[in-house]
Amino acid sequence: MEPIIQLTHQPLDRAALVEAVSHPSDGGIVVFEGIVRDNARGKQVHYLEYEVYEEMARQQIAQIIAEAQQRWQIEHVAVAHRFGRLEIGEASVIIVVATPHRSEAFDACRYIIDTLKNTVPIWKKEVATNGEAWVEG
Amino acid sequence: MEPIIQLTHQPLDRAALVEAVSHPSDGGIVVFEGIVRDNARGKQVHYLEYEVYEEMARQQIAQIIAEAQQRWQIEHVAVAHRFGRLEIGEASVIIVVATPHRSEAFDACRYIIDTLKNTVPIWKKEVATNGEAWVEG
Amino acid sequence: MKIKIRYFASLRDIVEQSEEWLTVPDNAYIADVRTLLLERYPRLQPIMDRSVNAVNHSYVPAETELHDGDEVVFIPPTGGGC
Amino acid sequence: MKIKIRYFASLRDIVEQSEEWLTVPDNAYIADVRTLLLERYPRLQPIMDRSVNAVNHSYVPAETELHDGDEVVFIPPTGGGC
Repeated sequence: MEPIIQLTHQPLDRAALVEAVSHPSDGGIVVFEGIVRDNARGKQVHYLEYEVYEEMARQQIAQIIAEAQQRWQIEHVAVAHRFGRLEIGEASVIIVVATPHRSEAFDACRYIIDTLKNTVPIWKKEVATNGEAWVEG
Repeated sequence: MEPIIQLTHQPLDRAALVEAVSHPSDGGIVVFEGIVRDNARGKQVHYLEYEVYEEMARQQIAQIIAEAQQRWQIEHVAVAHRFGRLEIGEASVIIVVATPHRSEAFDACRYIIDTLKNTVPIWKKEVATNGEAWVEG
Repeated sequence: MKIKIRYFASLRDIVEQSEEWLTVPDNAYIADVRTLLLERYPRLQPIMDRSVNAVNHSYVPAETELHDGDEVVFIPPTGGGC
Repeated sequence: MKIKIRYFASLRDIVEQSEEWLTVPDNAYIADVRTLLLERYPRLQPIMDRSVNAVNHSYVPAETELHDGDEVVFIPPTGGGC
């Protein structure tokens, strides 16, 4: 199965992503969901603004997934990242990995989110009560 | 928040469980979902029958969650397990952990499913094309 | 005194019932109940060897002393999760 | 030759545009473009020091030679995910 990569302004649809990667041979699904928190670094967050370098982000995510697939012999993966303005409680990223056995699903899902944060050109501007700033890392 | 523990004949509702544990201070949610596979140990599985010793299972799950909460300083957890007859592709278990930071959510979620499999009195009968058997482990 | 035994999974299949009350000597131990059940249901032997003991919803060692009305379950290897 | 520069996040805020075409000598290196941009926008200095180079959607070292029509982006520290 081709991995699913979604970069979108729209709210992320967890159910649709899980549905899309599910396969009768898979016994375990791990979903990671990143959510906009109401606070960060001691500040009260008002909302977030995500910006993406879309063509490159798509390519980097494809590469991360390919690495994970090779390393854990997994097949069914979806990565969705939202951009634009996100309110508290909304999902910025959803990663779904379905595998025959759960251990690989946990490892691959964690690898994908950790690597995505480091290497995919997506930026986050935190708009807090006392001003706004691009968040590094 | 009191952890959510669900033992039910009904199909598990992933969205409701995620909703129930989500909290504005949490930045990461990890969901693990165990799914009935179409094959196991080289056999073609027809369906599964889960049996539960309900009072004790509830108590054991509460204890596992309490351990995870203490170990990773997490608050928001839901564990749901279905019993009775389950068809291929249906979810037998859903574990949701929401935490301020994702690393704890991954660790706690994995700890809960691993420990649950070992210590919670739930049994699985595999009904395959060539007969049925209680599965150990 | 009387204790309640409940049977699950393969044990239930063998004894063909979900529960029964057993009369045992006062201050009997879990180990005594094991012996008693194996006399009554010799076919339980292989699975009992791989089962652990629970009294009133907690895992306990075989040297646990029982009390009137206790609920005793021999827990075969579990298969919950997925 | 001409190359296209695109600006994202804090770099875009500073230069106040999303992209521009730059004329650079044939066979210029990424490092040369950095120098050129810092002359034009001195306020980029702190963030450029923490930015890495991308050409045509791939990360590349500063010694990378450029070609006509290349898309060059200096990538400030990312914050995707959550």
